This record gives sequence, C-alpha cells and structure tokens, in this order.
Amino acid sequence: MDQILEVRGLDKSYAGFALRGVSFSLPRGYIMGLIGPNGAGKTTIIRLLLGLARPDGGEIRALGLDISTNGAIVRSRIGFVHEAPSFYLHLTVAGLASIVARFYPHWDATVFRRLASEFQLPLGKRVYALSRGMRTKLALALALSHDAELLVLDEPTSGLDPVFRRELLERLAAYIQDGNRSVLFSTQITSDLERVADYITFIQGGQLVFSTTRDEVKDRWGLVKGGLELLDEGRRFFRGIETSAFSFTAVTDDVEAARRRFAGREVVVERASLEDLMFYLSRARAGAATGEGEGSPPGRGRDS
Amino acid sequence: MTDYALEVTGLCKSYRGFALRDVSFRLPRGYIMGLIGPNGAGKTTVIKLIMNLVRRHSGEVKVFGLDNRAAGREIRSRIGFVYDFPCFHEDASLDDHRRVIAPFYPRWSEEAFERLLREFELPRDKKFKALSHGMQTKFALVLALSHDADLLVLDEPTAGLDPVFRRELLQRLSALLQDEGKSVLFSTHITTDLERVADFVTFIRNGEIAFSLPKDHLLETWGIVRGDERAVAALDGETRKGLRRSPYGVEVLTSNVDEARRRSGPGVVVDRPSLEDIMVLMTGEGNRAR
Amino acid sequence: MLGNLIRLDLLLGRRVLALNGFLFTFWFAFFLWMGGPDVSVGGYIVLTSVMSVFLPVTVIVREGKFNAAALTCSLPVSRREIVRARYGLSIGLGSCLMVVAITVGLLCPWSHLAVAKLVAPKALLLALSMIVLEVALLLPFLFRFGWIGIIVLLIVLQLLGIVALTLTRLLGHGTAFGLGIKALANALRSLYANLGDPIFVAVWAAVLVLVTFASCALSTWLYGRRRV
Amino acid sequence: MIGLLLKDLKVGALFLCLIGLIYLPIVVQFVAFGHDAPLFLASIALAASLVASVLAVEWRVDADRLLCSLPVSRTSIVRGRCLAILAAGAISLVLWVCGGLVGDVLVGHVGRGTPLWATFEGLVGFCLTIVGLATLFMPCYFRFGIGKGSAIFALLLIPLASAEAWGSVLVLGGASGSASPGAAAATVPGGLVRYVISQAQQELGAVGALALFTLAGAVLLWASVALSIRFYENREF
Repeated sequence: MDQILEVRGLDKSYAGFALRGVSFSLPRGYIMGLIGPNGAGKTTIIRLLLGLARPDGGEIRALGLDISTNGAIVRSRIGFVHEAPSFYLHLTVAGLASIVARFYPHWDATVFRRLASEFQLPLGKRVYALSRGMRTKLALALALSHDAELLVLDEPTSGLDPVFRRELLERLAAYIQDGNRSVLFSTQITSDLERVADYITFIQGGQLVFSTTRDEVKDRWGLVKGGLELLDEGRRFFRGIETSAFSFTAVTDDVEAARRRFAGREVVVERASLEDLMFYLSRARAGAATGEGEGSPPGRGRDS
Repeated sequence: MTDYALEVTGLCKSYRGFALRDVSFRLPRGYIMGLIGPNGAGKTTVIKLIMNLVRRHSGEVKVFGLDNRAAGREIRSRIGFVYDFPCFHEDASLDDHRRVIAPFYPRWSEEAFERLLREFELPRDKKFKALSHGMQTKFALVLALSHDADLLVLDEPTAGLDPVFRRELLQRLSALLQDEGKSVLFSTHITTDLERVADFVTFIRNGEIAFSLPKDHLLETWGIVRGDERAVAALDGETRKGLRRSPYGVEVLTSNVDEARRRSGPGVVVDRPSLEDIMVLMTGEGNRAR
Repeated sequence: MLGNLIRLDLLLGRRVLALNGFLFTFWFAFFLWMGGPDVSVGGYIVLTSVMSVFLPVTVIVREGKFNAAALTCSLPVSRREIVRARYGLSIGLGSCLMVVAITVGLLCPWSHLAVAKLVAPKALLLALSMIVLEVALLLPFLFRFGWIGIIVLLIVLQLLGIVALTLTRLLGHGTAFGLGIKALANALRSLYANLGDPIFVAVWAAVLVLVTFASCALSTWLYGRRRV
Repeated sequence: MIGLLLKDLKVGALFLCLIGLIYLPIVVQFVAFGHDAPLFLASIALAASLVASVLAVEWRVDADRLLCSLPVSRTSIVRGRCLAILAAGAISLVLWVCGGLVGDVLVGHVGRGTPLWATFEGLVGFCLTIVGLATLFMPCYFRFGIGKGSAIFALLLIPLASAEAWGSVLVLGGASGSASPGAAAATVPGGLVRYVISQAQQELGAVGALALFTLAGAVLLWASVALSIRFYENREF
C-alpha cells in the first residue's frame, strides 16, 4: 500500500509556537481527519504541505516527490481549499475559473461546469456576492476540476449548515471510491470525522498525540476514572491525566491493559468519543503546560 | 405575564433576491435560544435587524420591553454582540480596541476583561489580523462578556472553535444564566452544541420561521418515521414536517410521534430525531432522489 | 459620547494620520517649490485646503476597508452622534492641517508668499471657509457611498472642470460657459476681498454654520438608511 | 509566467478603465496649456497607479496565499509580476504618446519647440524612469508586502529624486546661467536623465544610445528580479 503523503519529523517554529517532530503518513485511497485544539498547528501543517511556508526541519513527501524541491509539480496534482477561501472578489465565478484553469495541466472545464451547476453556483455571479458557504463550494469545485489525486482541505465545513456538510462529506467519500485518491482535511467538528474519516491524526500544542485508524481509536483509546490512590499503578499506559480532589480521569491508549490492570477495583474504564478524548487530553495538557507537573489539578481547578 | 428579553414580531425585509417574511419569535428572560437554519436562510439578517444595523420594511423588535429604534442607545448598552462577519479594525491591536470601546459601556468592568483575556490566552498587544480565526472569535466574546450585558446576541460564536473551548464556552453561557437572569440568542450550525445548552430552538428557512419551540418539547414530541412509501402515506399531512426519499425508503419527520406510532403499520421504524436530522429533513427538497 | 467617537477614529487611525500628515506636509513644500514665484496666497490657501480635507477623509474611510462600521453602529451610540462626531473630526483635522500648510508657507526657504498677507485674518478666514465648505460637500458622499463615493465625486468634478475648460476654449469666451466659469472665479476673488470687513464676515459665518448643519442633517438621513 | 501576466491584466482590466478615465482629462488639460513636463509626470503616475491598484486588490483579497498554493514556483510569480509592471509602463507610454498626438490635433501645439513625447530623449527618458522605479520597487514589495514595502519605496525614492533634481540644477544650472531651483524644475524633473540621454545620443548616435540604455535597463531589471526572488522565497503566507 503506497503512501500518497509522508510527513517525517516536521519542525517549524514561530514566535510563541513550535511544531516539533510531527510524523504521519496517509495511504492512497483513504480519508484522514486532522484534529486538534485552536492554535495546535493544524493550519501550519497544511501551509507547509502546500509550500506556503518552509519547514525548519523534517521532510514532506507527497505523491512520491519531495515538496521542497518540486513543489510546483506536486501542487499540480493537489486540490486545496483554505479555511476562509480568498478569491478576486470583483471577478465572476467563470472569470476566476478561467484564471485558475491556466495553472493546472489537467484542468477540465466540463467537470467544472458540471460541479458549478450541481453546487448551484451561477457562473455569471460576482465572487463578492457569494456567501461563505458558496465560496467554500466554489473552492471545492476548483479543487475537483483538475484531476487532483490528493485533496487538502483546511476546515472546509466550518460555517456550513448540516445539510451541505453531509453533502460535502458524501462527495469526499465518493471522491476516494476509486482507491487511487486521498483526502486530508482538518476540522473542529468531530461528528464529521466519525462519519467519513478512515484515519485520524490528533495534533496538540505542536506535537503529534496519535495518528491511527478510526477503529483503532475507537477500540484502544478510552477513559479511566478512579480514586487518586490508584493513579501511580496505571501511569504506564496513561497518555493524559486530570485529577481533582479525590479522583482522577486519565486518557489511555490501551483500554484492554487498563481493564486487566484494574480488574476488580472500583475503577471505571470506558470507551470515549473523540470529543471527550480531546477534552481530557487538552485539560491534562493545560495542567502539564503550567509546569505543575503531570496529574496536578488544571489551572481552573474545576473537576469535570 | 412573563417578561421577555427579546420580542420580534412581524419582521419583514427584502433585498436582492432574498426576503424575510413576517419573522416572529420571543425569548423569555433567563433562557438560551438557538437560532438554526441553512446558509443564506436569513439568520445574520435577523441579528442585524435586532441590532438595528439594517433598515426593516415592517415589523417591531422590542428588547427588555423597549423598542430597538426608539431606545437604541439604552438597549445596545446592555447587549453583548459577536458577529460572524469581520467587523474589527484589523490593523489595530487588541488593547487599542479595548481603550476605544470601553468608554461606551457604562457597566464596563476592566477586571472582567483582564480575567477573560488571560483565560482565553489572547495576546494583548498583537494586531487583530495576526490572530487565527478561532482567536478572533474569542476576542469578540471577551468584549461581549466584559460589560455585564443582559442579552448576548451571538452569530455563530462557535464556528472555527475547537470542541474543548466550545464545551467550556457553553458551560460559561449556561452558568451566566443561572445566577443573573441574563438571556442568550445564538445562531449556530453545530446542532450538538444546541442540544447541550439551548432551552428554545428557532428554525428559520429561506426567510420564514419554520418553528420556534422549547427544545425539550421539540425532541420529545417530534419523531422520524422510516419505512416504505405505503406505510408513510398513512400519516396525514398536518403533522408531516419534512420528507426525504433515499434508496432505502422514505424518511418522514412528524410533529406528533405518539400518533405516528399508533397509526403506522408493520415494517415502519419510529425513533427520536436529533436537531441535525430535523434540519436535514426540513431543508432538503421534498423528493430529492439520492 | 461625541468625545468617545472622535477618540475612536483618532486612536485607531493614528498611524494613517501620521503617515498622511507627513506626506501632505511634504506635498505642500513640493507644491511651493514647483510653483515658484507665481503662487498667490489665495491660490495656495484654496489648493492646500482641498488637500487638507482629505486627511480626515482618509481616517474615516479606513472604517470602510475593514467594514468596521458594523462595530461602531453596534455600540450604544445613535447614528446622529456618529455623523456629528465625524463632522467635528473633519473640520478639526482639516483646520489643523491648514495651520501646518500656512506654517510651511512661512518657513519654507523657497516659498515666495508674502508673509503679511499669508497670516492676515482674511487669509485665515478664507482657509476656514474653504475647509467648512469642502467638508459640507464631501461628507454626505462619504456617508452614503463610502470611499467609492469620494473617488466617483473626484472623477465627476475633474470631468466637469475639463468639459468647462475645453468648451470655453472651443466656443470662445463670450458664450454662457465662458461667463459661468468667469463668474465662479470672480465669486471666489470677491469672497476673498470682502473677508476684510466685519459685517460681511458675520453674515458669512452664519451662512457657513447653516451650510454645515444642513449637510450634517443630510448625512444623518443618508447614514441612517445605510446598510452596515 | 505568462499565465501570471494574463492574470494581472485580467485583474487590472477594471482599474485600467477607471484610472484611464481620470488620466484622459489630464492629458487634454496639459496639452491644451502646453505643459510638457507635468504631462510626463502624469503618465509616470498613471503607470504607478495602475500597478498600485492591482497590488492593492492582491493585498485586499490575500491573493498571495492563493497564488502560492497554485502549481507555480515563486520564481515565476516574481517574473510574472515584473512583466505586469513593464506592461503597465508600456500602456502608459502608449497613452502618453497618443494623448499628446490627439491633443496636438485637437488643440494645436502651444508650447515652444517639439513636445517631449516626440523627442528621442523624452521616450527613452520615460522608459528609463519606468525601469528605474520598477527596479527600486520590486525588492521592497516582495520583501515587505504592499503596506510596508511601498512606505520603504517612498522613503528610498525621496532622497533619490531630490539628489537627481539637485544634480540637474548643478549640471543644467551651470549651463543655463541664472537657474534658480524653481526655474530648473520647470523644465523636467528628469533634467539630469534627459541631459545624459542627449549626451549619449550625440556621441554614440541614436542606435548606439538605444542599445546602451536597453542593456543598462536589462541589467537593472535582472538584478532587481534576482533580489526579489530571493526575498519572496523566504516569505510565508
């Protein structure tokens, strides 16, 4: 199974933020969801992938090519949708398409016209008159009209109503049907991920927490809740711990081991939705981040 | 008579191919109302009319019992607003915005502003345009929550925010209501947020109010009937709120789930709808072949 | 409340103010240098007043760029107060820049302007009148159309000027147009001459106040209807 | 690269009409009163405002993020932009000469001597000025963006322009005796440039001078583009 996208040891630092050693890979024919709290680095990764910024360290290989040397060739087979798509506002939809068409070797005008009619995008309408949802549809139509093998979408569903969100996710699922194309999309709405994503990559504070298949996240990751005295025993397989006065809630990436370890004790080990995982991992991170050591009560001291 | 934080009656507005027709709903004081609807249904227009940023053709908006045109100033000093469209001076820093906006609000609290700025981890001296979309929304929330507003009008406050912060924001909003009797009107596309905190839900669809009901009542009395064409035909039209054909059969949204259970024959499944299901069924064209 | 609004525009637009202020001052000096000896005090004042009014306009127009008008209108202020504050700001800023223009006229080594005439009350009154008239003319366009309105107004005025010039040249000076232009030029000259005696000044001041209030009312009506 | 040039032309088409509308009356006005020098300046200003309007649109819609996501290298973006600036210069040159011609026919020549747009010095001077401005502007724009970039360009331009003006006073002043700063400026701010061109024309003849200036222009542009590419490579969006 060849990898359409490989990211190895990615480093990038700005004032007050740093991406450290992020590595993940996306096989051909699958959808990967990229999730993480605001400012975790999702958009930075996408900007590095599209060549908008240069990494300080590490390597990104897309479609078998290293993007630092042949970025243009790679981008000719990537379809992108930015978070708030930026277009020339005073041009019409058709005018904008004719400009973008000139850059893509495999541009197909009939595909664009078909998508425009399916998305109810009037070709004669000026871009400034389009609402936010319509601009995302326009960006998607542009991305799907040049035979792209990899779609890179930065929060495409934010600001879209549930009806169109479902439509968009169905279209992404259809896009990877032939097993030759893949999608990487970042989102804050975890229910979208649970509907279509095959792989899930969780970035937090510039570091990779996990990058596995959705089923593995569902089966192996969970929450362990118990009394404080049991905390040290399970520390080995806890990836994030949040404690309060008497009890702790910990995120674990090996639910079976935790169950075996705490069998018979009054410890609750349960499956967790993505949102719950993110909730506790961020809270635990907040605790750790303020330097009070792992497992200390978070800054706000409110037990969940 | 219960006193209402917000009363909108008979609001009409039309311009370039879009029209609000006779929009009416009421938000009692001390509750949260969710405003949902597809893109372009008119949610932002309703909010702009409440804040009197846009002229209306007819209709009346009363906030805290005062007409929002006559007593605009008094009302706006007690409203906290967050807009979905950009409206901040991008080349000015966050502190500049505070220094400029604070004097307008009689009940502005510097201490609340500082605390929220710290909690939301916002850089005070950075230019507004240097912030990410999520952080910009957080700053708008900080301004809205810093002057002890009695009514919060939020247009998609959670768009672009991560689930962790969203959950905390919703907890903060519901905490706000318990003790001080404030009210919140917020429009959103993330229906799971609404299911968590909203007391009332108003659904607006191409310029008209489809319904404005208490959330619990809505989720208890409405139901989705899934089955084949014949079984669905048994339900009479009045309670049918939405229909969607799919390869597996027909899904009908009904406003009276008990009656639907009684009247539906075998081979029909009746279950509880989520807000998203309600939206999808009421927005999709009647017979959109999939 | 007006003070807060003026402070809002000044504080948020301070960078634009500084940059444009510097550029305008440089432009005054450059104009004097290009003009050389044949620049009259009246001409200098009229031209610099036209430029000075554009400083407040650039500060106010900034809001359109970020469509921050929605923010200002959502604050607990009425649109009437916003319009009044902007008029005050425009006249104030315009007058300050006129003072700068006059000092540039005095201090510039290559300026040939008669110092006595430049600082005479007549000149100062002419400067103030020009500022007030231009503000009264420009601001309704600014409130109704935003920065596009100003550009459209500029193009229209320029075209009118050119049409008048070419017509007078082609049709000769005797025709209606020739007289029209000459009348306008004479009116300005006579205004400048009459500013000396106090009675005329009193009447003229009343006219200016009336014009400002009329323009302010018009702007309030226009801005009230504007979709922010 | 050509795609980028066509894009800039398509984006700029609207502004070409708008600014052309403002430029036309100015030409008629200056030709009617025989002011050659201001017309020269107005034509340069036309080119500058054309470029500025396209770049303003690019800034307003954050187009860099769109362009750099397209399958095109940063080098060709810089070269495409350089071509667009030269195209704006060419358009202004054409408008200047046509304006002058039309003005002459309509109104009849008023000024003394042949008008600037008809002389060898005038034309070459115009092209050199455009190339000079482009050479200075591009590195500033590609390093600092439109906002700070144009401010720095203005700061660099003021000393250069005044040095050139003083130069023309010293050189021409010496030659024409009683030149006060005002009088020298009345000729053409590019006084020194025109003087250099006319000297070169006398020594090398028209063709030789043209070849020399074309070479000089090409070297200047090449250096400016190379520097801009290095700056733009490190820019992040």
